[in-house]
Amino acid sequence: MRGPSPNRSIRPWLALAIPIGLAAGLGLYTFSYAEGLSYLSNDPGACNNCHIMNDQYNGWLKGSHHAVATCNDCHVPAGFVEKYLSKAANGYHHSKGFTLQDFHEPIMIKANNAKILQDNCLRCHGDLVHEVVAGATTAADAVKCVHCHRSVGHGPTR
Amino acid sequence: AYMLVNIFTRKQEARNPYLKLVNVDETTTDPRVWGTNWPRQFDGYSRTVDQTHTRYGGSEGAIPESRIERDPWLKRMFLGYAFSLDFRDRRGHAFMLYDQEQTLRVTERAQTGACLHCHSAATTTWRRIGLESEGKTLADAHGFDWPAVMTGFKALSAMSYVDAHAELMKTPDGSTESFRDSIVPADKPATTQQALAAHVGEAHPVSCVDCHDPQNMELRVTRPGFVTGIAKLAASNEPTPHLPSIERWRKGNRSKAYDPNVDATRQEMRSFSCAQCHVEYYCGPKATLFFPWDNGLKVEQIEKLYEEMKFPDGKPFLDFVHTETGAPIFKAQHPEFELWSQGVHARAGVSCADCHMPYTREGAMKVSDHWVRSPLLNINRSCQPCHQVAEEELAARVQTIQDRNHALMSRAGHAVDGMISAIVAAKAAGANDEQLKHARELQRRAQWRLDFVNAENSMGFHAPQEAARILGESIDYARQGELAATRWKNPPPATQPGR
Amino acid sequence: AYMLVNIFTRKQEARNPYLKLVNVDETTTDPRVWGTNWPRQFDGYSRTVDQTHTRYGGSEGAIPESRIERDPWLKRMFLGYAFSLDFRDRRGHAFMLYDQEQTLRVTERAQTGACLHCHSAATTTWRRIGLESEGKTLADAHGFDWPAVMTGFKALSAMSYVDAHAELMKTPDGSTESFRDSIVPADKPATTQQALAAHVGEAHPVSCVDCHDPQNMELRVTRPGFVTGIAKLAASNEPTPHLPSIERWRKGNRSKAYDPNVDATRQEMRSFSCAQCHVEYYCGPKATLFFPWDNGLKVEQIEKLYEEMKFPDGKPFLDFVHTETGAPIFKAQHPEFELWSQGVHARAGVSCADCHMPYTREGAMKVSDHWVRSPLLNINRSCQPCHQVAEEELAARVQTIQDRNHALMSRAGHAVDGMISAIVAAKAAGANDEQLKHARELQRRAQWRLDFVNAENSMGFHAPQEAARILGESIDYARQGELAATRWKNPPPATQPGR
Ligand code: HEC
Ligand code: HEC
Ligand code: HEC
Ligand code: HEC
Ligand code: HEC
Ligand code: HEC
Ligand code: HEC
Ligand code: HEC
Ligand code: HEC
Ligand code: HEC
Ligand code: HEC
Ligand code: HEC
Ligand code: HEC
Ligand code: HEC
Ligand SMILES: [Ca+2]
Ligand SMILES: [Ca+2]
Repeated sequence: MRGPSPNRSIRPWLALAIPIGLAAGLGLYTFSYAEGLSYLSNDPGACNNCHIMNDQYNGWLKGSHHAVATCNDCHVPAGFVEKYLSKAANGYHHSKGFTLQDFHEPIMIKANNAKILQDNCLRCHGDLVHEVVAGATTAADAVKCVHCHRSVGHGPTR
Repeated sequence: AYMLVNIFTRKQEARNPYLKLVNVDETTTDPRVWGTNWPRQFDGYSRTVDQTHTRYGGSEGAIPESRIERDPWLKRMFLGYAFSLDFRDRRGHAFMLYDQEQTLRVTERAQTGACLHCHSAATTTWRRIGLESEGKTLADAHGFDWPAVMTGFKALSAMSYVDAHAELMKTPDGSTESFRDSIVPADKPATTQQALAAHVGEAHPVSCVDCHDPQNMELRVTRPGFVTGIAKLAASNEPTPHLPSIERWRKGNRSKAYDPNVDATRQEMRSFSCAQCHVEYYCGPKATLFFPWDNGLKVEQIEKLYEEMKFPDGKPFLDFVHTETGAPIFKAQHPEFELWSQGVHARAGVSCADCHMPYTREGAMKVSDHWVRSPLLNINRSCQPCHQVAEEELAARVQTIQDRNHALMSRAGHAVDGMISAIVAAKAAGANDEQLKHARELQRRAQWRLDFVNAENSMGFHAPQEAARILGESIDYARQGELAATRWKNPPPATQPGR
Repeated sequence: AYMLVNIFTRKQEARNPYLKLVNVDETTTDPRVWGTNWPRQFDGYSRTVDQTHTRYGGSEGAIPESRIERDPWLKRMFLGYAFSLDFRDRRGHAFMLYDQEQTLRVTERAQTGACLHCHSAATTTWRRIGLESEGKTLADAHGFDWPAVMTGFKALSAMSYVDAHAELMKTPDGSTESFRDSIVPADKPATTQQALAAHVGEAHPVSCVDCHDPQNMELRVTRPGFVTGIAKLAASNEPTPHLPSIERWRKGNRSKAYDPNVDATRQEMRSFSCAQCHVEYYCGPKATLFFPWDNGLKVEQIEKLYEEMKFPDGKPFLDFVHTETGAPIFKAQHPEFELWSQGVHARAGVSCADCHMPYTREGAMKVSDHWVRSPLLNINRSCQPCHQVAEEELAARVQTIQDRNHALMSRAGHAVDGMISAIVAAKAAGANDEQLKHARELQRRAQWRLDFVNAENSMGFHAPQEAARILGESIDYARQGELAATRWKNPPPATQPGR
């Protein structure tokens, strides 16, 4: 089993520096008006504050997990520190993307977030799949859960 | 910076995924021994003797239906070759050795030891023969010992089938005497018992050791034909969007040949373990068994290789000469891997195992279903995780594809039949070899393509448009062949075997 | 501060969908009037004059490339028909009326008024003529007034193209005088200005009113050919898994004919609005325009209808007699709806609009992109909502499909060419009508199939395997035709036009 690469672990720190800078100015107000603070909440409605998340929200309502997992259960790392680091990094991306409207549409999950997602599948289902996963979950060799379970999070339309 | 540690990593480190009750190593070819450690997978494996049925696929308990009796044009195409004696529907893995032993192609015609490459757990025998040729024994092996395996493979391929089979039987299968007595669990149905009993203590059909590394159970490939063939494909210029590790290897320095056991991703290995056998091959007496992938995996790329190839004796490559027409023919065998490679599933990274060995829940555990079989028997596991569509709808989509393919294939069959009749008539009317040359060449092309789609076992599903394209070309060449034979006395001036 | 203001605006946009500034009704055929209310959709619509380019599709600004010059076999196939004079690549919707007015097929040959069914916003003219035939005027119309539209449609179809076109020009387009002067926004490029200016105050290409109910903007169909044709399909026994509302209607009491405006789902309407025009049709002088769907939508089901059909004068149905060979020929036109119906996208409920008019986000609002065009110009919106795969990979998948289709189509083209030459040679050598009957019949079948795939505009993408199957059959019939013509003196005893 391969450990996490240093590269992947450093990036959130870098990203964190930027929202801190922004927060020093008007940026803080912007962030909160846009319900940027909803990242700190576990309520899926909070994500859906942003219309750009409508598709995913609607999909989640139809997905098999809406009774058992909220957005953060799948998309945010579980540990306390990791959780807020990731929220800061993603919160920055989201506010920037939303404001500048310069992101790729449709939104496509980035590699780092896909890995967080996979870790969360395993957090809940590790026991079930431990034999088939047999260690490799992080490398290019990972058994990617979403390769088959394309629709668990967001229903068949995704 | 190391705070974002994968929680799963920690969990896994503390846990041993498998509980090993008995030891297995490179010489353990008896799947029942492995079954002690991995009863779920063994259970699936041993169900490959069961009877199943789908419209175009499935598996018989008794000797399967004859394909050449079902389609008379097929038998006619093979006149002059052992396949015209006996060619049947495939069935489950547990039958592979038995079915080869009893086919008329083996009992009525001399075959080579290379046949065993894909019908038996032959690695230990290759290793043993390889080592013995250097005056050593199995005890001297270094692990899997590729050099010894390669030497032994070549030696066994050069033997007759009968001699090679005898060597196979001589190799111990890793089971102990006492273990052997306890076998054949009474709770298995009769056919399973027979299949398992058939080779107690000796040769076996494809077994765990052929696909798994006994040390860590990782997937691996063990077949010389595949390892050599895929390295040639990697060395070619043919794009392989469905095999990213090859594209990655090509960007490197190429100092070492592409090695699937080193370079391939796990997802690719889930197809490569099947591509060890489910491929077009040559395994006749005149050259060592090989997979013809030097130019690429498409039907015309393989044809080009054969057309340009010479046997060691300097004669042009061919599989047989057609009895009725005298045409030199190339024979296609089960190109599942090649056709899959042209389909959208392959491009989307969907592997053979995804469909043919889907995960199945056994109690608190998910395991790969080792009952390798038609996915249509198992649509909910094989297709529905990816396609959230009703089972009947998925079955209907497959059937639409297969019925179209079947109809076009029969059309091509009739065209080939018409062509053969026309060449026979021309011969009877006195046409000489020179006058028949063009028609015979067209016959070779037409048959090669029709055979490619017919021999492929998914009835077109693995790459529907590609299969139809190949059949379209087959029809064109067959009817052109009929025309050439019909006009043998006055060929139109410009007639060139057009592509 | 920019960030704040921006987010505020975007939040506002998500609310109130549309504000009606001007009134539009059944007689408003000028899209610019509608554009006042729905500027985004109008903006897209008016971009259909823009130049675009893809490997096999796209839209020219100048008169597009000639298809018959590009493929000589195509021109030869059409000898005896207006299509051999002029047949070009399609381009954007704004050009449809202009392109029809100036094609040699119209300027050099007499055509019927039915041509306008698919090249103009003709409903108001049909309604007017219908009412006038009863001594009424447009003011007497009951809303859309289907009875009047049907009467007018039949009357206009029976007219010559020239007369019908003149009627079209006479019908007011719903724009006011003052409005007309203000048009053609100066910020639009020259071609757009020309296209919009071409028909100010008079006839227009397909317009908003043709697809939308002016009261509520709901999708609707307005084309008599489609409404009649789809009702016949519903009344047939052909399974339509891709059109669930038809299967539902069939389970009802059938007291009323299937009516798409009543029975169809919204998702189906997103294809039906295109199937009003992107279909195979007959629109010659001998019968009123119709869509040949009585037996189903497959190539051989349409052929069967034509084979069994008689014109009102009792003569067998045909489109033209081939000049060189004398064969009676069926002409296929743009069967996009028919081919799409055989593909997996249709089965999966993916509509024309999903790919050709994808939603595009304008601020917080999602609007349908009314710049109807090749989806390859817009892969992220057209394909990626469903296929989360890199753009280049999606483009490559399409290209693989299209290149295969193109190669097989050229092969069929050569086969048809060979057949025609053989029939010509037989004729020259003295073969009579009886002796050429079989060959001519095969020519009709071969051409019908090749034309079907060629005239279809997706280069096979809409249903790749089906298109290849059709081409395979075309090749078979073409080569059989060549054989029949070659053997005209001594036909083999059993030669029956085999299916
Ligand atoms: C301020 C508006 C807004 C809010 C609120 C919001 N998002 Fe997003 N989200 C975006 C935008 C814009 C993107 C696209 C960013 C990009 O592609 O660079 C995005 C992208 C994402 C992605 C894909 C990210 C990637 O780069 O891999 C995920 C996952 C996601 N959002 C989840 C969430 C969750 C979970 C919440 C609530 C906790 C949430 N979003 C709340 C605007 C928002
Ligand atoms: C059960 C797990 C689960 C839950 C709960 C969940 N998602 Fe997701 N989400 C996924 C998966 C799986 C993907 C696809 C990842 C991929 O394609 O690799 C995804 C992708 C996304 C993306 C990126 C778009 C894409 O398709 O790649 C966004 C944005 C997103 N989710 C937002 C949300 C929001 C907002 C919520 C809550 C309303 C939510 N998710 C709840 C599993 C989940
Ligand atoms: C917060 C915990 C949690 C997370 C995170 C989570 N799951 Fe689940 N999942 C559950 C629970 C609980 C169930 C069982 C629901 C039931 O039994 O009905 C379930 C059910 C399932 C099922 C069976 C139902 C179905 O949809 O077919 C699948 C498959 C599945 N999960 C896959 C995933 C994958 C893949 C991910 C990551 C993308 C994931 N889960 C993330 C808790 C979770
Ligand atoms: C190659 C396809 C494939 C991949 C990859 C895959 N699964 Fe599955 N999964 C399946 C299939 C098939 C089933 C249904 C098994 C059954 O019903 O017996 C399944 C079932 C499940 C279930 C539901 C079991 C139940 O019946 O309650 C969960 C949870 C699950 N998978 C989680 C995961 C997670 C987590 C991963 C990533 C490590 C993963 N899967 C990767 C194919 C896959
Ligand atoms: C996307 C799913 C899928 C993938 C991937 C796939 N297959 Fe298949 N395969 C099928 C289907 C469906 C059939 C038709 C089964 C039938 O007719 O009963 C089939 C048929 C077969 C058959 C004949 C089975 C029988 O019952 O007679 C063989 C052998 C086979 N495939 C081998 C392979 C190999 C080897 C690969 C990889 C190179 C592969 N398949 C990849 C779905 C798949
Ligand atoms: C490269 C691998 C490979 C080699 C070499 C090979 N086979 Fe097979 N054989 C297969 C596969 C895969 C199948 C199942 C698919 C099928 O039946 O088309 C099969 C099926 C068969 C069957 C059952 C179906 C039938 O054809 O009647 C027989 C018998 C058989 N092989 C005999 C032989 C003989 C004899 C030789 C040597 C001349 C041989 N095989 C060489 C892979 C191979
Ligand atoms: C060592 C050679 C070998 C390997 C490796 C191999 N096969 Fe086979 N396979 C065969 C042969 C031989 C047969 C035919 C057996 C017979 O007809 O007696 C067969 C039969 C089959 C069948 C038909 C089963 C039925 O029920 O009709 C399927 C499906 C299949 N193989 C798929 C696969 C897949 C998927 C893999 C990889 C996971 C694989 N095979 C690996 C040689 C092999
Ligand atoms: C024809 C090839 C083949 C043969 C023979 C084979 N396996 Fe497997 N096996 C596979 C594949 C493919 C996988 C999936 C591996 C992966 O996803 O990395 C697998 C997975 C496994 C796993 C990992 C857990 C799981 O279920 O995914 C175990 C354990 C296993 N096999 C045991 C066995 C045993 C025991 C035998 C003999 C009875 C056997 N295998 C025979 C191909 C084979
Ligand atoms: C691991 C995921 C996966 C599995 C398992 C899978 N598919 Fe697919 N399938 C795909 C993808 C991806 C595509 C390509 C289109 C797309 O991107 O959705 C596809 C395409 C198709 C198509 C249209 C392409 C064509 O060749 O006509 C059919 C039909 C289809 N699948 C049927 C099946 C059936 C039947 C099975 C089971 C035997 C199956 N699939 C198993 C992922 C999968
Ligand atoms: C799944 C996506 C998809 C669907 C659904 C679809 N198309 Fe297409 N269509 C395409 C693609 C891709 C092309 C090829 C464009 C090219 O070559 O540039 C195409 C080409 C065309 C063209 C020629 C465009 C050009 O640029 O020359 C027309 C006309 C067309 N389609 C009409 C239709 C109609 C009518 C329907 C419904 C009956 C339909 N399409 C359904 C994807 C689609
Ligand atoms: C009233 C008839 C009519 C209707 C309704 C119609 N079309 Fe067309 N379409 C045409 C004609 C005529 C052309 C060719 C215009 C030309 O070449 O001058 C065309 C051209 C096209 C093209 C080629 C554009 C290009 O850039 O090359 C596409 C794509 C297309 N249509 C798709 C559609 C779709 C999708 C719909 C439904 C949303 C639709 N059409 C509805 C008649 C129609
Ligand atoms: C049932 C609808 C329909 C009818 C009736 C129809 N067209 Fe079209 N026409 C189309 C569509 C859709 C296209 C765009 C697709 C294409 O070019 O294949 C088109 C394209 C054209 C084009 C541009 C491309 C080319 O063929 O050169 C011309 C010119 C044209 N039509 C003339 C005519 C004439 C003349 C008639 C009457 C004899 C006619 N059309 C009747 C639907 C129709
Ligand atoms: C060839 C058919 C066609 C023509 C012409 C057409 N539309 Fe549409 N329009 C559609 C389709 C399809 C939709 C999607 C409707 C749905 O999803 O229910 C649509 C949707 C709309 C909507 C709803 C919002 C949206 O964007 O989805 C508006 C408003 C609209 N069109 C306005 C117009 C205007 C204004 C014109 C003339 C400039 C026009 N349309 C011309 C086919 C057409
Ligand atoms: C609304 C959803 C949707 C849209 C939009 C869509 N597809 Fe698909 N596509 C599917 C589905 C569903 C399948 C069938 C396989 C499956 O179930 O995944 C499929 C299958 C395919 C296949 C394999 C089938 C075949 O015919 O070979 C290709 C290739 C493909 N799509 C390409 C495209 C491209 C390119 C576009 C855009 C022009 C597109 N799709 C737009 C949903 C869609
Ligand atoms: Ca061969
Ligand atoms: Ca026609």
